Amino acid sequence: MAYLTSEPVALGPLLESVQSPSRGGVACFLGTVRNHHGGREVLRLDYSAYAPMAEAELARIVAEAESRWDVAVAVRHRIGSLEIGDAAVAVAVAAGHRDESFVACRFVIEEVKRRVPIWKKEYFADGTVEWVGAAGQRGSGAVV
Amino acid sequence: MAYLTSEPVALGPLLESVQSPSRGGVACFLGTVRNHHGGREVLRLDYSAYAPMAEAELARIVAEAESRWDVAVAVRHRIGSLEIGDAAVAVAVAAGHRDESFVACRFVIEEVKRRVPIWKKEYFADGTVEWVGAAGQRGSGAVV
Amino acid sequence: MRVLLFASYAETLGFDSVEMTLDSPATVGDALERLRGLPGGENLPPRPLCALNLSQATVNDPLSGGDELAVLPPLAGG
Amino acid sequence: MRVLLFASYAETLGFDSVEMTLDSPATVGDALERLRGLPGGENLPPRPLCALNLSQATVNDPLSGGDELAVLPPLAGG
Repeated sequence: MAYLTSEPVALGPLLESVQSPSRGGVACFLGTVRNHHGGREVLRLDYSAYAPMAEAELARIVAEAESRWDVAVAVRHRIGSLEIGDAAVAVAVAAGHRDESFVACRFVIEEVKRRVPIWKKEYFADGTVEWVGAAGQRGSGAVV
Repeated sequence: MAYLTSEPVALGPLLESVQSPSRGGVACFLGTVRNHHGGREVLRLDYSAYAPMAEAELARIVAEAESRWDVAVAVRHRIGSLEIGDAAVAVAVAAGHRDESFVACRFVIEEVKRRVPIWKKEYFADGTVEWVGAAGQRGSGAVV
Repeated sequence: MRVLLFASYAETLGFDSVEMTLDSPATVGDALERLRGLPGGENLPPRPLCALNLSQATVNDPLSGGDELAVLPPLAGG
Repeated sequence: MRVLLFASYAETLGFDSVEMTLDSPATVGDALERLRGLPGGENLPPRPLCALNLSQATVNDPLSGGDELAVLPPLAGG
């Protein structure tokens, strides 16, 4: 149960956890906080989660990916206050065949965005603060 | 001219070279040496290259990806003697939108395999030594 | 049963957790109707995303005493 | 002009670089024919991948004095 973390997220530990001598390809994705959204300058983001459900959904996504493809999956999502450039989410998928690693990595990040109860509050340079998606915006921010 | 290297290859330096505050998604691929090929146990691989052409092709692939999509691309390919688990090739692609980062990352690794003059010699546990692809084998090994 | 609110919904209603007692049999929809009667509750969308005991739920799902119902604003992870 | 061989082709012919003089006008195909006449050259495939001055070439491409022609076994990078 360490899919959510308030510590910085990096690919290194995820790579180490999925690599093995029989798996020759690792596809990864790192989503970081961008300095703009909808044409406005963003200063920082606060991520919050319904933590027990987020952990459960992330575990289900990993299990689904590992049952659909012959892959090993690692994923982490950071919560708390993030600065521009900070990594919010990291995914690493190791496979014997690179096609599977790419397909499964894409699946994981899409499902994370679609299913995991995480929200982000954007702090704009103009002083406004908005929950992403709350006012009919398209969900955006770090992973885009 | 640092696409080929005889030093260990890792994603970290590539990530740093492509990330920027305006690019929120980075897709990566790491191809490592597997311990098997065609049902036989592999002990290690020797990679060699037609270095000036390999550098030129890698530069062309990067330029093509960066002109087709709004992305920043980094790629490294190791040559020399590699052990099981060593990374042979690493690709990192940063983009404003994750779809572009995945598509461009996949493009780069496919073109690397298709166009870059690099060869590998496999040393099998049974004592045999073979050039991959030379005897009508499918090219395989690290990236699969 | 306990009802949890998150992010913009918690701000709109001014709380993030409330103990709620509904006449049985009750559904997720009944709990949402009760929330809509509270100050700020009129801002909830017609069909908000809900989770019952950590799994996604629909308005017709039945509720019982020990349940945890979460009302979830549009997800924005990643 | 210089002809370079790599990997399995260099092993098959026993050298990785040779200076070659061909009657002009000459093509990539002429250089390949000359290679095929050398010991081990009969093992070259009918249409090996070739590069002329670092770009992929075809058998009909013309050659001139300062050219670098490389004969490339099936690529196996990655």
